Amino acid sequence: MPLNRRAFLSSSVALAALATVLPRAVMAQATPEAGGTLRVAVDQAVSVIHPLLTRVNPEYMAAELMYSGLTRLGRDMQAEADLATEWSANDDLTVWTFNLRPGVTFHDGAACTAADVVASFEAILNPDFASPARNNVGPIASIEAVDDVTVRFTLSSSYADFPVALAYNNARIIPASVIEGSFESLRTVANGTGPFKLVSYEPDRLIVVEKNPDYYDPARPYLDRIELHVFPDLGAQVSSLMAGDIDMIATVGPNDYMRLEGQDSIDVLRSASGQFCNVNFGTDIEPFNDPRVRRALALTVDREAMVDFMTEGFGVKGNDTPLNESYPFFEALPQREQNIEEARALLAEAGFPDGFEAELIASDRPAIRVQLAVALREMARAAGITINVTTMPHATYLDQVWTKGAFYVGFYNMQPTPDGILKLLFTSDAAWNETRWNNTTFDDLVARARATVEPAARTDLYTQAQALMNEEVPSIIPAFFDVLGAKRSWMQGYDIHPRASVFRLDHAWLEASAPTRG
Amino acid sequence: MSASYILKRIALIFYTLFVVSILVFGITQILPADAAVMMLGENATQDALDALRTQMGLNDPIWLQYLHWASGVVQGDFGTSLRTGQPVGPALFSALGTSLTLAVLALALMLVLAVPMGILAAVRRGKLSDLVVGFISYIGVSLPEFVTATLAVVLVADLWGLLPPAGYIPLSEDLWGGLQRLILPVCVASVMMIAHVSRMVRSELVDVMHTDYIRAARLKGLTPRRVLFRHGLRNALLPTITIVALDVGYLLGGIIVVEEIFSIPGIGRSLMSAIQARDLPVIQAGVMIMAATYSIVNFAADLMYAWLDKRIQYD
Amino acid sequence: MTETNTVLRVENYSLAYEVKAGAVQVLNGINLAIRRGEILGLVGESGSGKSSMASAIMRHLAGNARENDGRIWLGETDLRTQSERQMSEIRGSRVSMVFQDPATSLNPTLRLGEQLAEVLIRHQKLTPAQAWAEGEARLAHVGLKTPREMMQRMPHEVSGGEKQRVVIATAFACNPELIIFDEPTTALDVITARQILDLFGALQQETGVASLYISHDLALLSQTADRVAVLQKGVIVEEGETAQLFRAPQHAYTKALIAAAPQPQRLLVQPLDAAAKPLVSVRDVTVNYGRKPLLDSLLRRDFAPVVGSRAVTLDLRPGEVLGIVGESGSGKSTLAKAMTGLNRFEGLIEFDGKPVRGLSDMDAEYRRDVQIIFQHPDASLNPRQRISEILARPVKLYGKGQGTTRERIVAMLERVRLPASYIDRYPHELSGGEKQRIAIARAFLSNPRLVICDEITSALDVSVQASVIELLMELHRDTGAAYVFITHDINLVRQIAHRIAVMYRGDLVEIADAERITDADRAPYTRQLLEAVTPPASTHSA
Amino acid sequence: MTDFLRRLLRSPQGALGCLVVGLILIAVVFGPYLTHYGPEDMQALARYKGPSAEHWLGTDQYGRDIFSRLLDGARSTVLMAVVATVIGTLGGAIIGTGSAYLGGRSDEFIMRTNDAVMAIPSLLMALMVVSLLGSNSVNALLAIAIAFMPSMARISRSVALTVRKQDYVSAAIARGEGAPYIVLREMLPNVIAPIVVEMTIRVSFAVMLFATLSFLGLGAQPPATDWGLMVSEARQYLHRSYWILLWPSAAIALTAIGFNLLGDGLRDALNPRT
Repeated sequence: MPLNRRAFLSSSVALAALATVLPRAVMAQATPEAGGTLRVAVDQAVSVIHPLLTRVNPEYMAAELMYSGLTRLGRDMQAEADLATEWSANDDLTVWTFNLRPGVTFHDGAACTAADVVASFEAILNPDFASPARNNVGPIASIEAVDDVTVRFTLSSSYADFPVALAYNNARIIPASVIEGSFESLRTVANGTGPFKLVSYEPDRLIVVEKNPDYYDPARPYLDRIELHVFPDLGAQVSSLMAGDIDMIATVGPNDYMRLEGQDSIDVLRSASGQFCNVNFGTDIEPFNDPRVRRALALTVDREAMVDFMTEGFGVKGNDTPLNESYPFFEALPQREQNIEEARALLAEAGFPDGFEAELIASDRPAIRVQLAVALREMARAAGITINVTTMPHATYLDQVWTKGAFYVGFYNMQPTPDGILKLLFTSDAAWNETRWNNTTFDDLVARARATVEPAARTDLYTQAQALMNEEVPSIIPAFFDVLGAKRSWMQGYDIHPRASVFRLDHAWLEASAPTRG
Repeated sequence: MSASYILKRIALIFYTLFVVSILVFGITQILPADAAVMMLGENATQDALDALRTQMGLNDPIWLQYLHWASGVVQGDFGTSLRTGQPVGPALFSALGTSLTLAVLALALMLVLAVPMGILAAVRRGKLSDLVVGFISYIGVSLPEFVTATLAVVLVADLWGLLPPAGYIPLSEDLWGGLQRLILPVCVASVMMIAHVSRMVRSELVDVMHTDYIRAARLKGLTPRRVLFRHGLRNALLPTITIVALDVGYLLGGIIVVEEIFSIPGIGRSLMSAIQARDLPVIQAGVMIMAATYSIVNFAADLMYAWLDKRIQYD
Repeated sequence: MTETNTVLRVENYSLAYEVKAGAVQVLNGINLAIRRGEILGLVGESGSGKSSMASAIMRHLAGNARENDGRIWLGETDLRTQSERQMSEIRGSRVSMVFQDPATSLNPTLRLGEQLAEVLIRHQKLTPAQAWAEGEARLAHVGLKTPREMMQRMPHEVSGGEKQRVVIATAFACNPELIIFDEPTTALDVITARQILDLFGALQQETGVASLYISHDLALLSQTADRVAVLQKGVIVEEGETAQLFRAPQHAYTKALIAAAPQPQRLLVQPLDAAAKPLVSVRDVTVNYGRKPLLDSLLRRDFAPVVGSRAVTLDLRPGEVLGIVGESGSGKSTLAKAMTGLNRFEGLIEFDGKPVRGLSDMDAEYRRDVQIIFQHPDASLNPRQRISEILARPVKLYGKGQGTTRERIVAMLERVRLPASYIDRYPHELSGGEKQRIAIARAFLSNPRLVICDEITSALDVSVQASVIELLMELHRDTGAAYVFITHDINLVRQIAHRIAVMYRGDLVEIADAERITDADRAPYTRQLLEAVTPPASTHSA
Repeated sequence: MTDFLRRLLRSPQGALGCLVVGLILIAVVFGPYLTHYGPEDMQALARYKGPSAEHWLGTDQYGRDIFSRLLDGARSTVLMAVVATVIGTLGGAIIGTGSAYLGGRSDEFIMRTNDAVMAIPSLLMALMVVSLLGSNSVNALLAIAIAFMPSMARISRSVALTVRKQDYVSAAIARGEGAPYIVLREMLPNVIAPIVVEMTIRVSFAVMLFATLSFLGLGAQPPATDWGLMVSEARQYLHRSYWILLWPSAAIALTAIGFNLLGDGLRDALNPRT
């Protein structure tokens, strides 16, 4: 056992070391050329650039460009070194020590030391600042600066994935001075240790960043300048890519993907992922407090068709658990298929022989939510269940339905680890306990898994947890989406990340053939 | 047109803004969204929310909130956006600048096309050209912006690749690039008005050309050119001024759609995203600014009319 | 007449208009000739084709006009063969025109000066500066006091008379060979009209231009024209030296026209016993228009209301016909409106001894007893109601008397000499005269004791007018209702009124017995008014 | 009545308008019987189909029959538009004529306020109302109705005032008619005509406004068959099959043209003097 553990730790360190030298993304590539301006299209306004408060992918992208975390997430979902060069843990994985990269400075020239790291994490954990990271960086009990380049985290419980958890989008390091001063000030200005500095910021139109000459890696970033252009209209951003106005689209829909596929000098990017759209039950509300009803509904779903309707084939069938091949420690359960008879039978058992009527709420963005709702409505009809679809603006949805509703559509990025997604949504102490499923057996399985290092054992625990979910169906997860993107061929050093919220544009570079832009 | 008339019209503008402000504030107060939640996001703790609510004065009585807001507006302070936490005023006014560029170009295009079309149709009344113009205008008034916009993008940008499909570059940064990206939006935004105004010009001119003074002018042996342009057009275009001014209201509405589709960061788009995000301060400010623009345009139009048409005696 | 000095010669000219129904003949085999310095009067009622004649000469015909091969010569030029371009050279320079209403024939948005100068620039090839100077001279010449200012004025800034002077100046500007006058005074007030006529006479004498003077007013032509041609339904039924024609009219239609023209001597009312006590007495009735604008009251500005009529006092005996004359804006209609409760008024109206101080005092009885007939029948009859409904109302409201509503309507239709079949028609299916008869019928169906006639004949043709007056007088005899007859036609009112009230700018100048209205001791304005009136045609002696 | 119809059909606009609107009415009334597909029946195997014998106008992203969706949408779209316009017109007419009737200061106050409200573009007004009430067809209907009221108030007031000045109204007053008769029999028939014309033309405007609202995601919501919604949903599949986008767009345009033409036709036909 200890051996294994030691092996695990050293491997992660070695891996981290490797990462600093040669990130996977660029290993295959030709030697990067420096310089140039990259234009990126994002589909939502970048309303927030405060690294601890960002909430949507375009905001994550902006923050990632200007700020660093202790670790960052590789395409293989492993932690790679960022501000921390290496790390180690005590035997029961409750005390983690991180060695910081020396001589790193913030954009304003001030040195970035352990003090800033401590301050940043205290801010993240401070409820008043309401940082989404608070629930995602693991069970941190305390954090202290051992010296200028060493920080030690003490956890309230064992957590094997801690280094990965620290790569969370909102777990960025900001100057202690800011936190003591005006925390909010980072909404309009940026001062991080990231590869790029903020030049200009217009939330609804354009965010411009320029190369940070003092970035800790002398080689990177390769680009002089990156512009994030906001395109609320998806069609427009695709057209602009084809017109050569922009070099890359962070995420495209399946139809646009198909449209771009095969266009010359355009590369479409695709990665299998754990990203999914699901139907959440308020498991404490009639009639969904009865597992049989939930399973009945799950049985009405024609998952093959769902994959078509929702992803145009760019996805895989879901099995009503948030895990799939894209996650480590995954083992597949028998696939649930459509079975109307069984569904009817279950309903009868549950006291709904001739079905029931329910209101399914879907926020209006992204459109995929409504598509799921509309499709489910038709499928459920076969089992005598009448679903009335209600759509509402996302803001209203967040305010009134999200984590409160009885029957509504959710949408989630892939998380770095199985623990990440389960702790985020389904355990009793989940950050966003949407289903109020609160199954103690399940909680226990997850808790044990996060404290287990030995892969087979972990896999086994997660598989049990999955089985439990698949049986109880706190949420219908009909399909997983591949994440899709596109770029001009002249853009190199970029590949789409399964997590969909990680971009690593500091590795990107432009070929000579790329248009030169002011 | 006396000083007191101008005075009266200006007073009217302020009254308008007053009414609109009450309307907007009222509506935004009832909107199903909690400003504090908007601001802090879904991870906020209850006490954090309460703190913010008191700080934002959300617990004050409505009328007090209105007073605070209004007095702020009067001093040009529109509050801070719930979405971005930035002051609303500057952002919106730069957006307004963008929209005005679009609107003014659209108006210009409209005048350049609609008036000649109307004249042509009126002069060659009942002839083919009249029918063609009539047909065009019927189509024009019957296509919503989002349809014309989609068609325009698909044909002009995607299929023929003549123009950039979307995006916006301030003319100050790159004049040519900026203009290229404005062509489609401007055309789309002006279609409806072109159709409407050309019809107006036609009917007005037809009426005018049947008046005694036109007959008199002809029978004075004046050249047809002079009869049409010096005698006819002037009188026909007078009422058109008012029509155009009223259409500006419609234009402002259409711009919302156009900006959304062409990704132009104008006030229309700010309003749309604000409405979707329930960003109350932005909604309030945006509507106020639009209303103000509209009233000022109409004010200008009235003055122009009064100045051109000496007949009207204003009190 | 020798060929040499013939300016206009129309030979066997016919004109028709193509309409859906087919061709409508408006002019038929017209032959006309006007010599230099001669004034030819062309008289005819609306629809007689007199205006079409003018258009034909000007070569300004509607697209659906169909002409025969008749000729129109201007001097040696055959106008029928001229191209549009050539015609536009001729118009305004060799032949020009003066129109009926200066208010509409001048462009409201151009300075008077420009509208005059443009002709000189076009035809005399003057520079704008020269044309402007010349224009000033011309305006001075037509008797405008301040020509320079006039040139700068906009049409709405000057009086009707001044406008018409400008129009005339424009017509004479290029010393044309022929000028066509199309009812140039009809739209003007009596006194102004007289001045314009005098001006016309003078200029005509001076320039010796040939004139075609189109009018419906025989009396007027009898004084202005050298020769008169009578046009009926597109045919010239009679033509001759004015004196000749009026002394011994040959054609029946001419006779009818002359007869139709009002003649003060031929009284149409029986005298009245002066003893009877008044049916209506109007005491210091004043009508003000306009409300103090909000802004003014805010700014504490004082506000002068427009006075409609000022402290008018008059009596009316039962069965009396009181004529009220005066220029437009003299307040005669305002008074009528006040008496029928269409205007707020100050003062007192006593009707049959009952005091009426305001609208509230006008009870159903008063409403029944006092009826009003308006000037424009097509405006006073609801276009969306059939005659049956229009006429049924008074019966329903005040229907004392026997017979069903419909019977009584039919009876009334007969009284106003309209076929009973009209009962189911809409107003727009009737002619102007017929509409006015309906309006009259409506008034009399409630057996009124006072009928107020507000310019009821001024929109009608001479002959129609005569028949309507005849009808009115007949009804007067039968019903004994008193009339207030408001008009600007003094000849007419002298014929039918017992007494005549003269109003000027809202004031009642005086009231006099009809036969004494011409007396020397009348008020100066009254005398001015009467001098301005052209004496009726038949009294004209060459 | 018959001669009114004759006049209406005589003008080219009137005839054409009647034809188009007639067709639409047929779709509205008999829509469901004209097709054997339900508007929401999905066929996973028949998606993005072009026009064909079994699917006259093709199928959409869920394999739903576009023709049946259009027919079904005619009900919501057109009916909604008409109802919204009627409500808006009635509301406006009441405000306008009421204001005209009151006259004086109150008239000035009402109309000034009315004008003030007009300073908000009707689309924006509709947007606000919808976001206030929540996005669905019924609220969109209300929103449009409300957005129409100010301008209709303006129009009906001016019409009422002109009619009020007519001699036949004066005659009625002088005759001592009661207010009800004057308003109902003398004024109303003459006021209605121009308002009806305006209303007809506005229906086309309402159809477009409706579509625009749905397009912006604030009107009808999936799986509704509202035409505007169909267009906005179709846009992302545009490059798979443009039929999905084309048909509803065409339907909207056709309807709008139809009511425009009909309105112009009515304007001529309703004028008794021509």
